[in-house]
Amino acid sequence: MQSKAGYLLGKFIELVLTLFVVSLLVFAAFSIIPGDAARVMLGPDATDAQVQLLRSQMGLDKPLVVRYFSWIAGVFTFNPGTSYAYNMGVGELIAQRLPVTLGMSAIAMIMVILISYPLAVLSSRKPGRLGDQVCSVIGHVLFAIPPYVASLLLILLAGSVFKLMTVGTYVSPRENFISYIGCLLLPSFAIALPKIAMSFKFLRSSIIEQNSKDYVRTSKSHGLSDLKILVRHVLPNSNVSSITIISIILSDILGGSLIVEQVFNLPGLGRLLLSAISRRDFPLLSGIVFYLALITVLLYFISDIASSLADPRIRLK
Amino acid sequence: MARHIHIVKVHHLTLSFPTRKDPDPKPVLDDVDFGIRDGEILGLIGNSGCGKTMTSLAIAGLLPDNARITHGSIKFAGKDLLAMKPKDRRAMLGKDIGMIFQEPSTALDPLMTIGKQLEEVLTAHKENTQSGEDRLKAVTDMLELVGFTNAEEILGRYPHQLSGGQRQRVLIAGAALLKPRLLICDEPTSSLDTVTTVSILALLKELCQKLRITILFISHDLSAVRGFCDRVMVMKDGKIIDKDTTSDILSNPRNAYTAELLTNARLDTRILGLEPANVDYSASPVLTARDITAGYGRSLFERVRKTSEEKTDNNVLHGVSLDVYPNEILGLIGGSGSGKTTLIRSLLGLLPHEGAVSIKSASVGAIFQDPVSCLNPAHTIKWHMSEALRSSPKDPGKGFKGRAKALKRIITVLEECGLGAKYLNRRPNELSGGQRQRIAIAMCLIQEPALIVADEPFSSLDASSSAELLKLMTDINRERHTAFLLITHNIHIVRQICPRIIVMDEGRICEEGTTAEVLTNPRSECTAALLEAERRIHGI
Amino acid sequence: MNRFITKTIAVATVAAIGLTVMTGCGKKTDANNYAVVGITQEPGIFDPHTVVAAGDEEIIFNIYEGLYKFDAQGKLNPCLATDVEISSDASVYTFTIREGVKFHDGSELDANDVVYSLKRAAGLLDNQDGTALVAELDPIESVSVTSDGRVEVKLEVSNCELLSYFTTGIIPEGYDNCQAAPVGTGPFKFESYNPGQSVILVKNENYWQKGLPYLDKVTFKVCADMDAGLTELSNGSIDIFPYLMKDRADQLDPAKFNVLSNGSNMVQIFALNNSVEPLNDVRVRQAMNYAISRKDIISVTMDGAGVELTTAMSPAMGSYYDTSLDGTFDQDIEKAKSLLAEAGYDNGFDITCTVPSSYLVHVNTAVELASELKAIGINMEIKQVDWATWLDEVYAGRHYDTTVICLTSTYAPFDVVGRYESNASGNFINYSNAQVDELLNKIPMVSDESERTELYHQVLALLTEDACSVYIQDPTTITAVSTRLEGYNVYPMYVQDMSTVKLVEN
Amino acid sequence: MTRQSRKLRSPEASAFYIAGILLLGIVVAAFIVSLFWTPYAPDATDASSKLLAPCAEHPFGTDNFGRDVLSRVMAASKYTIFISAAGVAIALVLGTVSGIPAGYFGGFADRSIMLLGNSIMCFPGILLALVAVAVFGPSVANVIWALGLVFAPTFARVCRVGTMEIKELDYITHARVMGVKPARIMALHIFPNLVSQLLPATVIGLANMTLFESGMSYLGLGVQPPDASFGKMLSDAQAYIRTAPWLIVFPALMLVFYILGLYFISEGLRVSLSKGGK
Repeated sequence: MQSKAGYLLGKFIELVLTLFVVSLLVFAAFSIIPGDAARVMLGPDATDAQVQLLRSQMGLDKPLVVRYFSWIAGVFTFNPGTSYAYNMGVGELIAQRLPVTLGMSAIAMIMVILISYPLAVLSSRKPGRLGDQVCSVIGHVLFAIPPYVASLLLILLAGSVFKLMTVGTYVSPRENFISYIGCLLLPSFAIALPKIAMSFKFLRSSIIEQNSKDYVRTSKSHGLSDLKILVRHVLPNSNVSSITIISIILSDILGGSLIVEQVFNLPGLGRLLLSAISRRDFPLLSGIVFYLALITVLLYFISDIASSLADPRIRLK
Repeated sequence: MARHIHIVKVHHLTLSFPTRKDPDPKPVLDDVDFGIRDGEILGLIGNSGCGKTMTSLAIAGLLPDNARITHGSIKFAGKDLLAMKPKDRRAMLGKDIGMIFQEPSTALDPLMTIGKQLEEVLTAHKENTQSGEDRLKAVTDMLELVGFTNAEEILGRYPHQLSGGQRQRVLIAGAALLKPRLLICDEPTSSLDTVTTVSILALLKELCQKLRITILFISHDLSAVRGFCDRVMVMKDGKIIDKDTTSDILSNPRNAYTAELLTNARLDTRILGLEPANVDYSASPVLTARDITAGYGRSLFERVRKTSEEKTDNNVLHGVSLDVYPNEILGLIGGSGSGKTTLIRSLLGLLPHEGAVSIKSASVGAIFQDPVSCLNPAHTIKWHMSEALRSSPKDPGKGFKGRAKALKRIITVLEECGLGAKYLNRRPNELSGGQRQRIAIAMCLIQEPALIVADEPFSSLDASSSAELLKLMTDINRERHTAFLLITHNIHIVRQICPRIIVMDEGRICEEGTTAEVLTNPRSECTAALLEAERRIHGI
Repeated sequence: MNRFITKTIAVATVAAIGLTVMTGCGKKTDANNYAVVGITQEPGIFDPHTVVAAGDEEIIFNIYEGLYKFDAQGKLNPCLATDVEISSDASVYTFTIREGVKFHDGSELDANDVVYSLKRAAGLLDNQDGTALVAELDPIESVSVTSDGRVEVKLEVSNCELLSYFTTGIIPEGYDNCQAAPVGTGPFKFESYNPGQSVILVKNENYWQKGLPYLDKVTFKVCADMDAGLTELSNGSIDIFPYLMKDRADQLDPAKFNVLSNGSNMVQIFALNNSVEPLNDVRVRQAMNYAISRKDIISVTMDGAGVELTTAMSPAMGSYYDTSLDGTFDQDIEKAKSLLAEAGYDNGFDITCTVPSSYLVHVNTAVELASELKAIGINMEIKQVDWATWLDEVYAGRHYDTTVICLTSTYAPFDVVGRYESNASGNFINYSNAQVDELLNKIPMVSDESERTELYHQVLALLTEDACSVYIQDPTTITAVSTRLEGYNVYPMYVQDMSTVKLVEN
Repeated sequence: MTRQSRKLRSPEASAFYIAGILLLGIVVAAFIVSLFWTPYAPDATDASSKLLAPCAEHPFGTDNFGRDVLSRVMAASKYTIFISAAGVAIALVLGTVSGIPAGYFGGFADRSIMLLGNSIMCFPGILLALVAVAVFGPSVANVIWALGLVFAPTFARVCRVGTMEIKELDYITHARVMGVKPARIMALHIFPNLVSQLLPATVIGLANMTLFESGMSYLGLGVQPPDASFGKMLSDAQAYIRTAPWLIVFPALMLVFYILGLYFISEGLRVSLSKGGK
């Protein structure tokens, strides 16, 4: 047990270090930007005195280190500054948009698992059969379609074939939860498509790989049925190796949602990000970037913890 | 001869792997016909790919999907196995037929405790309606039977927490749990060291007698069946070519192939007459090491931890001192984990260590165990030799003349090692293991070192390549007066060519002296144990 | 501050822009007496004196009112003032304040509120540093209440053209929280702002114009871009959507939507930096004017919905606009080539066009321009920058060769031409003509309307003669209005007047 | 060599190769031809023939500027190929230069390099590249640098893990015993053996980079108009999704061909390297 605690502690230190470097990267990126944030806000006709005033209001006249720490303190109290463009707390703005992005990512992830997992199990039963090969080829093609292209094609399909016009409307979950899920389905599917392919391919090869492991042969020699071997040995082992890939897929889905929101015109973090980019709203931009990275870092951390719980070998490391 | 009941009768079995392109390929098993008598230990010997594993899988009903039995039948205790449903055959496994395999390190599910995995054997068979407590007791008893004194503790462990020998015992326990009538052992000892091998074989023999289990023992090593199997079959290219009692086969092989298998197992007969140089022990040593203490940190490049507490935890070597004299072939033997490899890595400066190493030579050569990885697959032999030359103080320099000179020396050295200029542009993957080891030696020689450290150079080579390599080493020793520090677990070799040996155990030198003295009259327990294991395996 | 830009270049979001804004959703009340207006610019500022982008004014036009107010025809009408008396040298403006007007917070409007508001806008309050929040009101020297309760505004220099700036919003005396809680006298009260999604206004029951407004609630819903807005229109989730492109408007169901179009009083300009070689040569500038086809540009960028321009003013300015200049620069490649040759650029030259990336129409215009200029050997490279950089480098810094932008203005004609004075801060094309300078100095002193009009015509003629830049079009504003509503007026400026909108009775 | 080439010719692998090369070939052919000839100038606008459906004169139709879509698709392949190749080259150089020493020396250097790499990989998807371009301005050069930087950790990982495996092999130990300098060991002894691992990573990197680049161009932060790129063409075409679907179909097809072609080739490499390998 001690070694497991040590492992968790090590992972935690790694998490803190990574977050530190991530925050440095984000902060540095927005501190070395050419141009004076205060002047950008006030516009070209502002006097120097006005700019100076705003600079001190915004704390831009303080040394970098002080600004970094006050930013970090803000980030962890969910109040990393005020958006130039919206005149609102960055934390508040992000919180408003989170339901879209997270909801979409969650639905996409559920789709990925619900579709790829059974397919992979079926496909890996008889590798090389026609069904398996068809799945694999379709998987490759789906894998190569960027999410936003998939979105466009889905819109085209939904509009022209199914005569659906759900595109571009968004209903907040508080208003009508069913409609909220409904309006996120198509975009989620667009993000999920290539990831279904990725997850299918990985799970399939992972199951096939586990099937060829010696312990499967041992279990057979113990007289276990194929189904029992699949459920009790092969799937748990392939799940352990899938935890990491699932966290990577989740992070990809999060990244993919940034673009797909744009296509489907959903008010999520991606749109906020792009609006922040086009308005050079750096407090907002750095907030979004950092929180998205934070989510990913935590995802990886959780996946590490999960694998350590699932795999007794890791504790020894 | 008394009439024996055959528990398994394999009758003219022919098996092949047809594909769409080749519907009628050369059979993998060709008219295999034998019986396993109740209560005996039957050895099945042959090189890899000869079909011995397929034979065992055919009996167990675990053949790959694409295998087709085109002819013949298998009967188990009178029942025709091939006529049974796959489900029923699977149900026989564990209950009537147990199996253990070669690689104990991967044969257990890493995510499940030993107890649960063994319990599965019981729960898999429906007719077995024991209660949970009974099952636990059965498992614990069986673990005790296979030699665990702390069986209850083992139940809660995961496979990675056990050693290779312990895992093999767990597997044997699993296979024997329902007291099957037949136990198929597919190379159960080939990945274990000699001392463990001996104990596993003893365990199998004990089970055979105590539980009246019949054993089919598969091995590529004829010497392993000595003193273990009652009868032996020799298999080649899917056919059984020789079949008799063990003593008959070993003493009187009836065909060339069996004889070859036999000699392969006996390196000692081939290396008689090698003559190493005479050693002058009054000369100053070419290598002196004093109080070497070393261990592995997180990486090879990290300093050894300084705190005294951790030293005892991590260190593999504890104050080892040794001298290698000019001209000498010093043997270094010891069981696995005794610290031999750590010692030579420290001597070669590859590992941070405490203590002093002084080498009276501009360079030290080294050759290693694995002939596959000893050469860089990306480069030609010429590149290897030039690289060695370039790194040595003897480099004739750049420029056209220097290069021409270098090439000449490379060819000379290659020829000295029994290879010629035609090898210059070959790549490592075009050479055999023995040839690669020679290239490795040539790379050392071109640097003209006074000492070559050889770390188990024979362990992956077959007998004839080993013999040739040994001859090359003694020739070099005699003609170039190069000293060798030879690490090996093979006592015959040491006996033949090393005037002096050092025996290591648990990171310390436990015995040191002339070979004859140490081997005939061991003073320490570890030497005695090594000799005993060697004797039982090889019958010397 | 930034108001100057707001008024003068303010961002012509003629059409829709992918990047700036996001969509949202508004809540619908049970009653039908509401309207949802789609907007493509994120509203951000609700303080009438510090509005930055034109998009902000679109909404606060309904919340605040000034002493005077423009109507849909561009006419300046008295609003919170009942009349004004301007001294003969145009240095003192005296306003009579309307009685019986109530602020949204219930307080009565009086002269002190007006003084406070004007001082605040002109930067004259004690806690201000003297910089005008509304730059055009900078000439105000003092504001005071006369003995008879009127408000007297004294100017530093005489200016006949200042009346149109007294449209700036009036707020209660001492009130300084307009950003978070706007309080004005307009037909609608501020209810809530949900960034990136919507602004909700509700009916001002105490509005001084009896009978107005008709609607109980107006929601300004942020749409990502035109296409998003179009979708919402079709879904019925918005009722009014301005700034449509013609091809999109054509897709709408005429049974459900009325499509209104109007000039926008904007001037899309292909601005040439007059101090950069070779653009400092009038022949080169003329050649570029002749080389392009305004018709094709309008066809490509606006799907034909725009009015060709050859001078600095939109025809929406009525009599100030000089119709005699129409057709001056009809496309004539041969003439353009010979002009270039005359100027010594037989083989053309390379220039850069710096355009703000968020304005698709401008980017598209630049693309079309680059393609057309190739015909006379000019290689134009398009450099897209974000809006802040554009303001910094192009507008303020004037480090550029050419750019494409829309110039907007109020109805004050001086707004339109004032920037061409050599030292004007808005003269980002670095145009300099002594004659123009002289005329521009003279105009504010002339109180006679027709004389002023003549002077404006002279200025416009000079600008066209010098081909100071390439004027392209006055883009048409196309607005779709649901057939369930009526009374919507399209303003040729960047506002949405919701006070006259009502449900169709049936 | 014969052994090598035989190795690359398993039937499964060759099916992947053929499919991959065919698909990639379409895009590469379009790219090569576009260097010398396109049916129309890709940037030439023609207000009189805008939004034409595919016809004899314009096989892929025209866009809202009246530009020939075929010509633009051909021109776009140039940017796609160039950006992905240049970006991968940068990532490859950065990755090897940081990954091999990290794996070889281990310890503090390794942990620092990997910490930086992991931190970069913690930004989901194209976020980091987007931000980099947002900060430094959209241009082809910035896109290449940003993508190179974002992809470098992937290559660094491959190099690091490969190096850690290889450095334990006897031939590296041998080289160290012979006294070869670390820099030379890394460059001449280790690197050539990483090629077989870097090759599929490079091909897949090209594909992924194209995904990212086209995404950025779609958002308007990649290749800038009037230059054609698949992403930008698609985002412009979205407005005409119902009226002129050909504006979406052809760029989308070319983009998918390119990415899919690369995937197939990398899959072929993976199959043949894993089968023929050890």
